[in-house]
Amino acid sequence: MESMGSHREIVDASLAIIPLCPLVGAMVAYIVGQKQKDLAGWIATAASTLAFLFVVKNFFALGTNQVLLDKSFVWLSVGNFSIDFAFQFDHLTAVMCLVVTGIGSLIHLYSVGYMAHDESRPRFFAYLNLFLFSMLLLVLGANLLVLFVGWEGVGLCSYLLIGFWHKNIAFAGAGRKAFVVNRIGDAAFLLAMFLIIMNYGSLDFMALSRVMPGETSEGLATLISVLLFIGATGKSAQIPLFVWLPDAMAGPTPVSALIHAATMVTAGVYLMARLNFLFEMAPLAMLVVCMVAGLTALVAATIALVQNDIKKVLAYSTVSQLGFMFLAAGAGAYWVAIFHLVTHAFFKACLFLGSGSVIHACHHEQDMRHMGGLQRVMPFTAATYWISTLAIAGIFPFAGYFSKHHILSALEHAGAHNPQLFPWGVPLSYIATFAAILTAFYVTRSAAMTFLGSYRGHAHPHESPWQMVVPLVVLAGLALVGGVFLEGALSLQHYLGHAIPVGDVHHGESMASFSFLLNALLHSWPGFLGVGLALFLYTQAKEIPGKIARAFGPFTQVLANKYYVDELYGAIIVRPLEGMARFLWKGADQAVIDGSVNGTAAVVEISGELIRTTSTGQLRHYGFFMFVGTLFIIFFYMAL
Amino acid sequence: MEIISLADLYSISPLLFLTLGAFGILIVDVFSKESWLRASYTSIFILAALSFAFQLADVAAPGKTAFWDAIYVDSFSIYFQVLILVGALLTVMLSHGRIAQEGVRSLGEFYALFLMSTIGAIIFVSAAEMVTLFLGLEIMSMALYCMCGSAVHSKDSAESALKYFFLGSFSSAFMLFGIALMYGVSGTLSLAESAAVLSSSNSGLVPIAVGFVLIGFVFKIGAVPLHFWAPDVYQGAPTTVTAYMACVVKAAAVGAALRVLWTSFGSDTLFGIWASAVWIIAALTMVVGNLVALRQRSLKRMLAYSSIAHAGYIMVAFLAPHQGGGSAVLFYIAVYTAMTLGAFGVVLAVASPHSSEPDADDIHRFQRLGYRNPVLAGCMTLFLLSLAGLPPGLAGLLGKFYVFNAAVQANYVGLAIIGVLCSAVSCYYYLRVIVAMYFIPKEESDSDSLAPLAPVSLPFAGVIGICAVAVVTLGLFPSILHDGAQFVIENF
Amino acid sequence: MENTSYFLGIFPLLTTMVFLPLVGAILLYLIPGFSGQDEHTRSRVTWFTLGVSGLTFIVSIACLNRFDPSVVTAQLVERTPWIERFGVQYYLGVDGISILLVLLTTFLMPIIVLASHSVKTNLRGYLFHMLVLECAMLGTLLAFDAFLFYVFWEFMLFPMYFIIGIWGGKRRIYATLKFVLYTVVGSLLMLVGLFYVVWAYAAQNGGEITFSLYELSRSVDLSLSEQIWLFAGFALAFGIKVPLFPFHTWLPDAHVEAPTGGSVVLAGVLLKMGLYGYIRYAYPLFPQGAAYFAPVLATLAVIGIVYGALVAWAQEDIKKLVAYSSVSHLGYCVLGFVAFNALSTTGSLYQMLNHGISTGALFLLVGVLYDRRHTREISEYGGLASKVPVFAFLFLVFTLSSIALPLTNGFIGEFLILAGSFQEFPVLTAFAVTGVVLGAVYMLTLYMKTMFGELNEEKNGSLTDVTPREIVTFAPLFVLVFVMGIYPQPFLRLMEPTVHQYIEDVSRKMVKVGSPIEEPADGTSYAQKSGGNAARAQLAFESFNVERVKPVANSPLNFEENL
Amino acid sequence: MSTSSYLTISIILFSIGTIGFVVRRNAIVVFMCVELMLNAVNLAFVAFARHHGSLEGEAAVFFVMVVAAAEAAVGLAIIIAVFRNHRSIETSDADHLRL
Amino acid sequence: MNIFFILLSAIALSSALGVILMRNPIHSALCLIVNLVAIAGYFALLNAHFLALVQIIVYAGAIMVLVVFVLMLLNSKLEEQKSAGLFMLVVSSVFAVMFIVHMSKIYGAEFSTSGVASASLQGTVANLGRVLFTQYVFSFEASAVLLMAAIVGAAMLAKTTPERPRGDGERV
Repeated sequence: MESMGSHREIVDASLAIIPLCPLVGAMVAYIVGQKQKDLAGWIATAASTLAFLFVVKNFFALGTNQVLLDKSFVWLSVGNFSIDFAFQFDHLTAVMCLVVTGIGSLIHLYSVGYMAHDESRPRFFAYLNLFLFSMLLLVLGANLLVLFVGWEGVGLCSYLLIGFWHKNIAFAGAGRKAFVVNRIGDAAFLLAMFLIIMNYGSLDFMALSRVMPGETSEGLATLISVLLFIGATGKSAQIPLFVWLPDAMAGPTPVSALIHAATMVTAGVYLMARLNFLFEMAPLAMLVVCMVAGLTALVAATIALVQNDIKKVLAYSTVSQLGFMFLAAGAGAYWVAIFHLVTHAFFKACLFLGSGSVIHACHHEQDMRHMGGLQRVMPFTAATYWISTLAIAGIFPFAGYFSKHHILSALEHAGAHNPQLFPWGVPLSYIATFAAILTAFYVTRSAAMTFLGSYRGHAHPHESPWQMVVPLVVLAGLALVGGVFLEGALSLQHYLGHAIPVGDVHHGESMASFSFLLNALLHSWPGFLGVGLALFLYTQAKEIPGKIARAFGPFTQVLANKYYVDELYGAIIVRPLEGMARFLWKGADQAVIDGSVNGTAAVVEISGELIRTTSTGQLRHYGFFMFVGTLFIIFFYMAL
Repeated sequence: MEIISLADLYSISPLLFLTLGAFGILIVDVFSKESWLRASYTSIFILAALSFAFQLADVAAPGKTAFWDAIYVDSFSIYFQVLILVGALLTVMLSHGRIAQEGVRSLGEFYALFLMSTIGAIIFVSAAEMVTLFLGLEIMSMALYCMCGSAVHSKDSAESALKYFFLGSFSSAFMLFGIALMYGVSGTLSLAESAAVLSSSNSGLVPIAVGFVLIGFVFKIGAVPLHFWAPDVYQGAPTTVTAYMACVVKAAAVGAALRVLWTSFGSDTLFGIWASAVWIIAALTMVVGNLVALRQRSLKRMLAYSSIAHAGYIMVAFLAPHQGGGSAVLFYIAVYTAMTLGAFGVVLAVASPHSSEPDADDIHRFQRLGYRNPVLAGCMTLFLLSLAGLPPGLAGLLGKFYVFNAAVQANYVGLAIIGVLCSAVSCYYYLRVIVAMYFIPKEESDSDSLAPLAPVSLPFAGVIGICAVAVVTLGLFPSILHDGAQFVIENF
Repeated sequence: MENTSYFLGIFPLLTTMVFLPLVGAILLYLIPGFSGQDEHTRSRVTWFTLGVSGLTFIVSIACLNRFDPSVVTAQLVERTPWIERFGVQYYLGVDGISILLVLLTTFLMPIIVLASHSVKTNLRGYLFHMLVLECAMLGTLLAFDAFLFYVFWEFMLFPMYFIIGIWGGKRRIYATLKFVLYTVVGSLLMLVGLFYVVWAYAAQNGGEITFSLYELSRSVDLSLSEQIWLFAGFALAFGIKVPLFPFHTWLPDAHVEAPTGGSVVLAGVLLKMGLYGYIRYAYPLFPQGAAYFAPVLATLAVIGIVYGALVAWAQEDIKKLVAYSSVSHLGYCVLGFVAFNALSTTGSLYQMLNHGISTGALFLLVGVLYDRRHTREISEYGGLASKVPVFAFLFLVFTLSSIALPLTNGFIGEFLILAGSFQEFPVLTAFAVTGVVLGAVYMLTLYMKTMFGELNEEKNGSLTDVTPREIVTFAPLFVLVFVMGIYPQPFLRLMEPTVHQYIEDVSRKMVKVGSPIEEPADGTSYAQKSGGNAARAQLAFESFNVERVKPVANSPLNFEENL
Repeated sequence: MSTSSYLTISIILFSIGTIGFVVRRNAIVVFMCVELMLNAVNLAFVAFARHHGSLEGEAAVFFVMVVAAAEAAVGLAIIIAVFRNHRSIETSDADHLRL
Repeated sequence: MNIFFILLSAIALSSALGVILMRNPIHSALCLIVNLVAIAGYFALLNAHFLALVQIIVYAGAIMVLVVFVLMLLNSKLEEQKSAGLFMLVVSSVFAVMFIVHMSKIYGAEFSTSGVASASLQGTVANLGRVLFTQYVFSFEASAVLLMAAIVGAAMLAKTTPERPRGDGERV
């Protein structure tokens, strides 16, 4: 295997400016926002755009076989252990940064429109910029610890933004849930870091990529990888830690688009891509990743089938799509995972923003049963939503097709790459295909229920302002052509090949050839199937879904209730812990521990009182005690 | 043959002055009824005695005796003479104006007895042979019995006199029995001479003799199991007398006990005999004194148990004759005198002037003292913390430092641990007084405790001040006293 | 004494620092104004105290200025005999272990004074005790003579006793007595242990007696069983103060009942003294005993972390919650220290500072709420974020610092501790890491319940946001949270050489020739090692990181040379 | 007669006095018990004095008598004072000070 | 000699028992007088002639008269036997018996002879006087203070002060 970094040229660059832009933007936006609320959004947008520009600058500055490095300052140095607050910018980072800042800027712009009437919008934009800052730390960090700073930072911003409308305690609770569940993953992440520190004494990516492959036993690598993956399941909403993401829809929709679709939740995928050399050494861990990811993709897709809240559908869709990414990563095709990450960012952001546009239009109505026929009043939104739907459905030539196709083929060939995966690759690809059909189905279902038919709500929908439409259009455009561009023009595989192992780069077929087109259309069959079925059921045979639902009554209930996972966790983890906390307080702490402290005091006091009763005030008694005591002491301590 | 030499007389000059004062005041009493006159008259004689006691340091020498080997004229006896006289002086200052309020009517007799008791105490610590020692003890006690009952119309005072008298006589008989056995074994009553005989004797009487003599001291020191008199008597007696008992009498008893135990019974074999007994007595004393004090409401009774407990600490140091125990005792008893006298002084100031009231010195009388009289309360806090051994009561802490340090060095670690645990327990009841003085808000306090305090007279304030200064000074610069104590012990 | 001239020859900076507050406390009573109740007197008294504590802070900065981090022993030493016969000295000094704690103390005190305006009764007395407390705390930190340390250690009780007792809540008397008695029980046992050490030293050194820490730890030679017993005594005394599970129950009571300033100083500095005692006394004096008990302490620390967090979660009183969170946080500190390698020990020291800042700030915040509403019940609040946004913001920041979010100070400490201790106690540390999750649970639950949700107009409608004065109070803490989180290096650099040398010295003594504890001295994989033994710290230190650090041959503790 | 005979009598008398002190409640009887104990000791002193052929013991007895006389004066005065305040010379009635 | 001793012992012991067993204090006092006289007899047997005389004069003559006087004065009733303190009696008796047995064993072993009684050292007035005024001169003088203290104290305690007169019935 190619050892990364060893023959890469390290170039000093000032990368710190990239995350600093949104950080400063956050402060300025908040402070200025106190006086000029409207200005806050524009400042934040400008800051993120500026960051985007810096990223673009570095993107072009980055030559092949180069990595840009910015050792800002020594962060922590104890003994021989030293960590710099350092940033690195390689091809992987470049892609991630472009996505983060690019889509981030678009969503900022969108938010200007979306949040135009919110009282606390300076706070919102400050948080949003802060999120960008953290996310940039995450992707730019040159070592695990800086990455971890971003990792936790995005968690915090996610928490703050989910609970943005904190007057609703349920929203605040959703934020807390997100943070806590993320923290569970983070704890595993920490342990993984400790193992790395213990064994290698460094957290630096480049150093690790040099040191690790030679010196690591498979067991250790597996342990670290699994721990890191647990961290990733938290952040990227995989089973078993995916429960927070649907609840996270409590936040404003741009937040869902940016954080819970395009960027933050993909951090886990990025982590795996970044530490590919580690995961490569742990085939067993890869198997675990694949299994979990496949299961997640399937489970989330099934849940999404029956959701009526438009954002919930998209949320479960995100979980499912993240599963796809991890499938790719687990199969060893990191670049495919990144590819899907990017395309997913395009179309899922677009979907979310579209749903936001709809919600905005329907006065914060999120239930699709109260929508319908909206494409007449909101043509732009509808069009972009449909494009993204087709993209996520994986229909050629939309962006989703390419990445999904690569995922499936990577799975099929996974066995060759990783012997542990040998018997599993193909079944996994079947599962993924099935999940893809479901994906196409439920997304189309949501689009159909929202935009087709007749309006079933009571509001007066209208098209959104231009600030919201422009990002929609841009993203839809990316969803439309992004795949072709990345596959062809940029050749993401080749590009990422400068930073991570990508396997054999195929330059063979031209995309323009007829066979390719035919092949591509054929391979789009799951998309067509799902889209077609959904269109049929939700436009032509509207009574059938109800019948199916009734026919599979209990199963539908299970799906509608998300497999009762929340309830399960509540019953086996949260409530027992709460009960234990109360027990420890009342039972252990107050009764036993404090009881024994006070009990000791009481024993002392009571024995004092007992001894005190000898002071009867009676002369005879005193004489008696004196006499007996004297003889006792003389006999037992002196004479005998 | 000259029966009494001038040198002999010089060596008891403090006693002569005190005797002169004791008889003189009875005459003064006939002619004047002024309270202050008698108090200051007494003070003058004590001061004179004190100055001569200091003078005696010039003639003192290790093992030097006077009056046919009846009394020692050594630095040890001078140290205790000074201590006793200073304690007596402070008590007299404390008594001025207060003693009459406490129901003592015959002031002339009272001060005469006071001086005679002091005489007894000095004889007690200076005695070089057992009969003198016993006489000293009896003079001190006899006068003290009467002083306890001097509030003739107070039931408590009479009761305390009764108990003190009977239990005191009872224990004197025990001690006398021990002296008789000592005499029986050694054929001599001299402390120094008997030491040699006793240590070489293998008589079965020796442990019993040692035991009974020890018991006599244990009673006066107020240690378990002969402590029962202390709380009752301390509580019932007029507070001035209580202060005197707690400080001067205890100091004298400790001095005499140390002298006898380390002189007559100082050999290794004899030490082996009494060490285990003193061990158990000290342990029991610390435990009982501290535990029983926990729930006392009467301050005087509480301080009585506290003084029992401190007797226990002091006895711990008895066990370390060669490890600095002697200087520890000397330092501790001086510090103890200062802080206990101070504490009793404050009790005297705060307790109801009508001592016949059942709760005259109840702890609730101290409520909000910190706001009613901050200075007094501050001093009390200092004394209490010092008794508890908590900084800023550094003197008490250093006392414990010396004592337990000596104990640990002498390998009595177990006893030291018992001691410190008890000392920790003791914090509770000392701090409880601080709770009353500071922590009770106005609305929760008993209304009658907010009654204004009687004005504090100048000598009275002086006593409190001197004690406070002593506690602070000895805490910061313990060497002032401890070097002296070390010198005394080296010239023992 | 030759050092006496030294003492007189140079301006005694440390003495000035220690006793300046005490002098100020006495002078405080000379400020005119009857009973200190009228507004005018109150402000004069406050300003005066602020001046004194500020001056003390400046003096401590001056000490920092003269402090040389590369010197690993006591600096700015002032020594003069106190109880000459027993070798007790007035011996002050500062080294890399204590310098930051000293600064923390002097730094927090002006803040506490600023926050004292909520004290309604007898402000003068309150400030008096605060200054006395500062003197005691600084003395404890600076004492290099064991008995002097003990005296200051006990001296801390007195003002705290009054602060809780007079200005505390309903059950203050119970709480304050419990606090004092509990501490005293432990510390008196320690005193006996100290005597034992001193006499053992004297017996081995021809009767020469000393209480000087350096001399004792350098040349006293105790058997393993002696060390075990003595360490147990010391560990109990310090463990109570920390407080280590299960000796922690005084803490919630004391915290809940204490006035705001009392809680701040309790959490901020006093609790640190327990661990400081471990570092300064228990470990150097009884290294083998320490090694013997290290697994026990680590287990207790981890139990404390998890247990404290869980119990905090169940609390209904804000202050009690924060108090239990202290139990949890101090558990980290102890764990870090007993793991005893450079990483974890540095982290432990650092975390002590962090805890002082973040928990101190949290107590101040609770105090702000309490001043306005006179209740600390969580259920009484809710939705405050919309009513008092600045407050909510500050609360958030310190909450995040408390749950160790990266870029706040808490993260640095926790990370170093856990990363270091993982190498010694991997399994225990894995349990400790659950505290990271639970910490988020209880703190965010608290935050959610108080700050988020519908505002109860009836109860909290009239709440006012933080005043400028309060903002001034919080500002330094706020800044430090981020400075110490983003750029910890200046702080770490101050302590690192000393800690380095310290660990090397102590861990060398943990393994001794002929000691019954033996372990092959090649530890390549820490994870394989289980249980505790004397060799571990040595191994951990030596083989920390890939390249080994060779023990400096024959290096005595060159303390005196540096004086 | 051998010295031990006297001493045995002495110790028996001493013990009787002690028991009397413990069981009797009339203050004057208690006082008499103390006198009995002192006398027992006196007897021992004199016996020892003869045994050793020294007069110190007899001198001691002389002083013990002085003490006994003083005790009689003081003790009876105290009993009178108690009677004046308590209207009783039962020692068990003087138990106001306790616990 | 033996006869006298046995006789005296019988008297002494029985009268001593009488002191503690007689319920009437007057009877106890009379028993004590008998006992004191018996002890004087012992003194005589032990060649302490001076002490024997003083014993009778001071003790039996002065002290006991005072005691009986006070007894009559206070008109003390018979002692009630309602709480006999049986437990204390038994325990202290057991201890006392143990004590006596233990002591008499030692005495028997160590003091079986009658000592070195020499004629010159008989407790005559002259001999004793010499000791008292040389070796014990300090104690002799000190006993003056003791007696003075007793007198002053007794006077103070027994007299009723005019400042706060009580009812006549209480005046003694």
